[in-house]
Amino acid sequence: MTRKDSPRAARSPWRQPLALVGAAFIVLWVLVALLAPLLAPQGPLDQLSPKLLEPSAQHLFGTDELGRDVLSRVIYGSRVSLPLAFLLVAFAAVLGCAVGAVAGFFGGWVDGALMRLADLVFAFPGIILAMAVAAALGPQLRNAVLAVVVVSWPSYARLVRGLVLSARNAEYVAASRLLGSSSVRTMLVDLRPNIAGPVLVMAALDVGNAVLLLSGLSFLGLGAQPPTAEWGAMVAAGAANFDRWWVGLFPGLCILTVVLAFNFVGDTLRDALDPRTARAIRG
Amino acid sequence: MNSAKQPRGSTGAGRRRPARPGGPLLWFLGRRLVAAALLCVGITLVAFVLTQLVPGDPAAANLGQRAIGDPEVVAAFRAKYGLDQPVPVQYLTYIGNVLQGNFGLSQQSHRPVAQDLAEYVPATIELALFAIVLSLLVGVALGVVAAVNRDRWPDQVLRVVSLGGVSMPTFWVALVAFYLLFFKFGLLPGGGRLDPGMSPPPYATGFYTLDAALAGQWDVLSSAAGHLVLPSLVLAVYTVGMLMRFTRASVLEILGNDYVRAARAKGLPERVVILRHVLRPAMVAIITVAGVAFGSLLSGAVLVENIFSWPGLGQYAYRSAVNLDLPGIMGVSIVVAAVYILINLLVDLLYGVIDPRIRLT
Amino acid sequence: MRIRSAGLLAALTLTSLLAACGGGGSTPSATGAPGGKTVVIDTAFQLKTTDPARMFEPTGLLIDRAIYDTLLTFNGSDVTKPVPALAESYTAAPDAKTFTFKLRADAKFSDGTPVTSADVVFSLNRVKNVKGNPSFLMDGLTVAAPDPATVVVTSEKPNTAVPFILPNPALGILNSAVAKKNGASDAEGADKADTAESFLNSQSLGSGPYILDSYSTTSQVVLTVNEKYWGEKPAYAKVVVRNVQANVQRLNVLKGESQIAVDLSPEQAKGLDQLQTVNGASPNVFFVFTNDNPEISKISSNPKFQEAVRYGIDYQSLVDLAGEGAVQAPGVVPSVFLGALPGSDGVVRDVAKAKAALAESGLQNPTVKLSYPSDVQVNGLNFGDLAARVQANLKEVGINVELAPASVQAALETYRGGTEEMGLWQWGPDFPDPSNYLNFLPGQLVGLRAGWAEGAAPALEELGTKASTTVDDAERAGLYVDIQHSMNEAGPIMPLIQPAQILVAAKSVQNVQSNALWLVNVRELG
Amino acid sequence: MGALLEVEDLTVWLATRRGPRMAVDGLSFQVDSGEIFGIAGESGSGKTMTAMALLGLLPHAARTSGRAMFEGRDLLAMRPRQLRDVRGRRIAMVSQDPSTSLHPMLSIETQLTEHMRHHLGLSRSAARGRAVELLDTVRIPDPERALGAHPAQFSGGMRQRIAIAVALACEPRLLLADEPTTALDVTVQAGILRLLHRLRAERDLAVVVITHDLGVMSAVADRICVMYGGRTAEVGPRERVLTRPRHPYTRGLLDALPHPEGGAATLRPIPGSPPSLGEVPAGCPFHPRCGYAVPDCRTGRPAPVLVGPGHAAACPPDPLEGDA
Amino acid sequence: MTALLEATGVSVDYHRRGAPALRAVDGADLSLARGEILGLVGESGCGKSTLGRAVVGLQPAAGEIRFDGRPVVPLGRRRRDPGMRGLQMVFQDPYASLNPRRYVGDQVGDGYLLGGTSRPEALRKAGELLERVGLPADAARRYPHEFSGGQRQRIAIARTLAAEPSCIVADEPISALDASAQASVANLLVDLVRELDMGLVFISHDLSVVRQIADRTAVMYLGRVVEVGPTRELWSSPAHPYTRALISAVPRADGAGVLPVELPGDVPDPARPPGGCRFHPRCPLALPECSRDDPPLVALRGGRSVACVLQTPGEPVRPLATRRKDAT
Repeated sequence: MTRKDSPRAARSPWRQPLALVGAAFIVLWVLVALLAPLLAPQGPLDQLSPKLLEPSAQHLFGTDELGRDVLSRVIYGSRVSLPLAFLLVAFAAVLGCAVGAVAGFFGGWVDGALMRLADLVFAFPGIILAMAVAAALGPQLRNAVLAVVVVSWPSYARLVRGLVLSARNAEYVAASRLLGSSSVRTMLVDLRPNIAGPVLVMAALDVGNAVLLLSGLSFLGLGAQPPTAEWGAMVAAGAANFDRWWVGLFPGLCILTVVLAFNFVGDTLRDALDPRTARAIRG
Repeated sequence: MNSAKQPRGSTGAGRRRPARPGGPLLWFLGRRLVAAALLCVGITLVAFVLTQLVPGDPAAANLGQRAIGDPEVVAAFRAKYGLDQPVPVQYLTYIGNVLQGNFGLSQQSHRPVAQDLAEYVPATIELALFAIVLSLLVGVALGVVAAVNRDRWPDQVLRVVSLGGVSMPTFWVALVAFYLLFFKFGLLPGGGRLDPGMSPPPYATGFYTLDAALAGQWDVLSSAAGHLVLPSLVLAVYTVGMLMRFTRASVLEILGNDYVRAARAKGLPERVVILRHVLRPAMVAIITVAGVAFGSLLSGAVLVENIFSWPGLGQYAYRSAVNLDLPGIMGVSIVVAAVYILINLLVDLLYGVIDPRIRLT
Repeated sequence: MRIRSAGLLAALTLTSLLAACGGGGSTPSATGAPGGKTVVIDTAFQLKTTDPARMFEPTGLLIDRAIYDTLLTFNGSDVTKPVPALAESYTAAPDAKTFTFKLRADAKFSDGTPVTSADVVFSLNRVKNVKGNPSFLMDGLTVAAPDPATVVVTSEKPNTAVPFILPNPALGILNSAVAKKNGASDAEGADKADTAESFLNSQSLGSGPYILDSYSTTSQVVLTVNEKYWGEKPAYAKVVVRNVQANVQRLNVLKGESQIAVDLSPEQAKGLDQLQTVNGASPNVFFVFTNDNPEISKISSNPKFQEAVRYGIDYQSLVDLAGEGAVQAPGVVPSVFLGALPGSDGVVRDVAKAKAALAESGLQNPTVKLSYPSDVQVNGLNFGDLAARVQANLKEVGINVELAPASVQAALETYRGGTEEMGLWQWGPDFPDPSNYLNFLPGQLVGLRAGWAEGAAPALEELGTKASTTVDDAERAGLYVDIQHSMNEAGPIMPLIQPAQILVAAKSVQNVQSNALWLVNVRELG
Repeated sequence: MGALLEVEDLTVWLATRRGPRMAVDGLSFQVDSGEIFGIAGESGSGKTMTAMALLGLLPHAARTSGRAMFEGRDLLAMRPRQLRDVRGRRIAMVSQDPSTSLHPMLSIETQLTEHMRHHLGLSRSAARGRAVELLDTVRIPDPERALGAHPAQFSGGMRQRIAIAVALACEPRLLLADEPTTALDVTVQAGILRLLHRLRAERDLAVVVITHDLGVMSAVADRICVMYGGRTAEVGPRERVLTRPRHPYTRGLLDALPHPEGGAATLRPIPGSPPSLGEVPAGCPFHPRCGYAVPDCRTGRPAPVLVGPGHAAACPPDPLEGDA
Repeated sequence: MTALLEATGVSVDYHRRGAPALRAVDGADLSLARGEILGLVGESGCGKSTLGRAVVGLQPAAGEIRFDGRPVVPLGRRRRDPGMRGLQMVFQDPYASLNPRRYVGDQVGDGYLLGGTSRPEALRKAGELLERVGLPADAARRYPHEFSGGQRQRIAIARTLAAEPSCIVADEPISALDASAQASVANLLVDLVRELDMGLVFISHDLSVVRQIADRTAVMYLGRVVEVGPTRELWSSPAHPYTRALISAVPRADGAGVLPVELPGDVPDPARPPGGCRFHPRCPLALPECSRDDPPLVALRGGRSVACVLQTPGEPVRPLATRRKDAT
């Protein structure tokens, strides 16, 4: 077998049914979020119906304790969770990549200090730190997002630092340096394309994780506040009475499908990447 | 997103852990301890700064609506918890006390934080240990099955199962499981650590199962163990998925090695090849992830303990956070950091057990 | 090595799974334990301590009510009539300043020593000087013991509420000799000198029918019967109060794991036919205010705007939202107290009137910010849900309400500072006497939070002053009715609803009554 | 004398994303007891897959056809269980890189005795005793101590000796050595080649040496098979194949080597590069690179023809006749 | 003759945590003239690659290294002195030395681009270079994984050529390649050296190739250069016992069935080199003083240098005896 059959070429992610299902679901949810006002039969806060109606033709997912249409709230919920998750991952990734790149690039005490900082954040279970931040700044979704960014950048920093460190000693970087390329240029030209892949995979997986963590914080009452139509908060509301299963079940399923979709895609992408880098992206 | 933590130095597992010649163990332990101490100081500092950022007032959070209107009561409260001191003095005092094992008084439980922690930490650790053992047994076994059957149907099914596991909101699973397994079908006992009305075993370790066994209270042991099952199952949903994915990846990587082919070429039964030649090196990565998974269990506990009325660290942390209970938050932070450090140390020691190269060179 | 330890782990798991199966079936009933019956009460803990001098949280009240006797108390759900407890009788001087209590002779502490007036003085002074949460109860009161069987409570100002204050479990009487031995102090400076709290959290020093067996602020508190109790032995030998979320309480009580669930919302209590549901009225009143201070807001301080809000709110829909058992709060004084307005006196929604008032106010499409604490629930009600409903109501009138949720800490800060344009809050009484509601008047505690400055409504304020010094109950009641009528006419404070306080209990438990102060009286259960 | 191993028309298909691809195409050869048989070729010529096919260790989803008679039984037709009894017991393998083929985390003792105990049912101490002897045979100093050590504690050459000891543990009749010296320095390589040579003589062991290095071939092999594109290009006695090659590919390989006598002559590479899996051209696989190709080479599929005693080449026109 | 590249007393230490430093190269000397090919041979771990990297500045080293008369400064974070562009390196593994995610043309064009050429011009010239090393014209718009190992190595060579080098250090440039590709890449390098009048340091463990192409050969053992000389003479009459052992261990594809000669023992741990002559524990001709004295590299007659007590400075090479007893 020649080395020409690189693992990447051999296992294109788009040949995997799971990735396709995941991608389809992501597209679907993005569309739902974009078109929410068109799709939802009611507004997310409209209290138009008797409360706690069972699912019926009128209200496919029933109504909640304030007589709001659960389907509409679930649809509008995507407008809360998805953009925030994307935003948050983008922030965390940018911050983490910057820190990781700086640490890997400068090495020495800069690296030491930044990585100890990352260790520090790692030593806190994310949700506890997020809780502390949310408690400190007040329970709002904005603060929850901030909290999650605070806890999630170190993953990227470590990943990027590791990639930079290993790539820094790569022969193609040495070759480029010998041609007179400055180290900043090697970083941007030679390393960036190699780092982008793993970071993208991590980000894909992280969107799912972000949705989970945000909804978890909202569930605890530290994220989105009522009456915002947020899935985690809706599950919490639904949990008040198990007999009204529809109030909590559907938002829970929404979280599940969104997270699952991103995990399907992320996982397949990770598999498709070179296994050595794949290991560095947790999973 | 915590689950997302990339294990320390997980890249390339054994290979990346450089040999440390020359008194490797002492060198290693020394470095670790210094790092641990610094980490703890850092953690307290971060926690402290965070709590100082709070716009709210611990007095307001912990005094009644009426009491807060009474300046004398507020002054007494502030004096009692040292809040009337300048912030740096508060911090230094705190650190000084911590060094003497005094974590301060909790504003929400009115008890020494150390006493609170002694009660709540074992509860959560017991739960997390139970869950991690469960996850390791199930996750590793299924991960191996998936890897051995790579790209065939068992692998595909297990992939969906494991990804499903890591995609489920823990709190939601907890609610559903509690409703179905406890309420609907009565298969498992419900919330709390013991049956209602049952007294905890005499305190020795704080692990009810262990304490009950030590005291020979078998009914308590059975009750305590029974109450562990449901919450730990729920917690394990995530970690099983996580460990399964990692075991699969790690086993696949090992399966590609020459030495596995060499073992097969020796005509060894497949069982021996997998257990002895594949799983052992794979364990290096697996225990790294298990360490991270343990951390994620602590997080999961925050979401689950409420639902299962589990009087653990998670509930305590939550209550401390919402009550702006500074000593409580700091205590939790230090404990969590200590657990993190211990886990990492344990993981490193396990590397040495698994991989002789680390011991020898 | 690896294989062996894996086997060990497997064995461990197996045993625990077996244990689980064994444990799963057992649902302890109210009658199981030897030596008497056990009752399990589930509540979401709001508990910091059981030391009476520091305790003022609902769960603490429930527990201390069982452990500690007070001079006077209330029976069942009636909080309008203080009844004798440790004091077998009392007399109030006509000036409402001096109250003399005669102690009963047979009362004993759990260690067998008799309760004396010295214990009472010690206990009450301790509450005052420890400066904990309940110390305000003793504001302006001094206690003296002319002889071992007599206690005299003197108030600086006429205070008709004293007999209503004394039943508070925070004013429970503890065994002063033992308490002192364990660090308790009732002297000035007790806030620093008193170190008895942890002792009092491990052991109770009361004369009530129960003693503290085990205590935890997060899992459960266990009470066992006090063998030396001077009164009639309670029906249950053991009381387990467990910390359980409301939704789980419901499942537990349905499943028979517990006998009483304390925190169910009306919605959660629906359809539990195999159980008894005790629907008491909660003494909590939710209200909305529009800040009367023009410096805070030109809009909310506009009287016509206030009128528009008053008539724009659909009180009935809020009651629906709050569920069965909830009622509209016709005035600020809750229905269970003296001087409460009859339900028919409440403000009725009148959209036309509201719109007219808004038009008169000269405000075009006003937008106001409604602040509320978003992370707390009272009687299972979310402030957020109520706020959303108010928002929807006012929208119909033409007022745009922006919701401004905040954590209770942050919100309290602005609330207390009187800087909220509009606020949605709740008042829980400190003691079951209408005089507590004088706080809502201009220049008083709550009034100021609504920007209602002294002198804003002189007639009303005068009524208030009069009410505070009137001793005769009938006359007092009349004054409070007048005050509330006046507040319903104009002013920045609009009482909304009084939710239900629901107890759900197994049918096996007798005499479950909902009490405004301590939720449920464990002693009375049969 | 009957051949120990007789491979007939061995064909191996490997699974690729574009479907099955032929990696070995109708290979036939035989190996006698006590013979060292060399298979030479560049990467992708199918030489390693041949060895894997004999051991039943082909990658997942690979298929084979043909026959491989070993001690009267067809290896290719065996069930996995039977094959496992042959592997390690009757046929052993030594692979290219001893630093990856020995398990880094298991002690030498475990690796040396586990299959002895499994195949021969030896007790722990008996296996240990044999292990000491084996280590002594392959000249590992202080064998007793070596047993407790781990591979990382040995140099590359020592590791390869240990790997050979592992292969010899159950006294196999046939040893498949896949590039046994490629990862080693020349000075160490010399030692390993001598060891193989000696073992063959002492134990009447048949060895199949797979290597791309014709120098190594020349040193140890009795007969050589040159493979190209999954097929036999040329097979015959060592001396004939290396000194009088009859196939243009063999000739090209030899010419590409630095000339034995040195001199300033530049090297003469074969143009082009070997085909990768699934890209083997029709006809003679070598024809696109062959300087002697005639139009027939593009279509016809030359079968090996006897060109001397025991010497066959798959190049009917015999274009090198004149040169040889 | 002025040397194009001159290294004197080069030492490289690897520092490891909690362990003594490992001296990979210990006082090595090298010199190279324009148009010359210097073969650098030795067993794995002898430090030849480290020396190669040190010479181009990729590895900080003690001692003096001059290229074109100017000192070579180790590469730091700053960009390399443009004057050093003439000194380039070709790496062993053509799979690792090309960026897998950049177009081949871009990577080759870098050399021009960084030399100040405009981008379109650089790309055009890169295309030319690729053809010059024998690749199809469309190679520029393809990724490295689309090429075979030999082709990749040609790409790597083209990349260095873009810097218009006067000296190339090639670190095992052909050892990862198939036999036929080895020959063609080696030929390409030789042709380029002759044509462009460059210098080439050809690092290899394969003595026969070095013998074929190198003008002079340097032999390294355990961090030291133990012998240098014109290739032909060195091969026919090695002056150092180690050189002789290396040569006689090379198997010849002559069909004669001669087993190569084994050099017993292992290369010692470079962190703890033996005292005296580093080769003495394995040397068949070792004298008692060899375990004590560490012989320096000294010049013999005929452009040869050697570090061995058996040779006398300034004298012609003394033929080595086959066994120790004959040695004196």
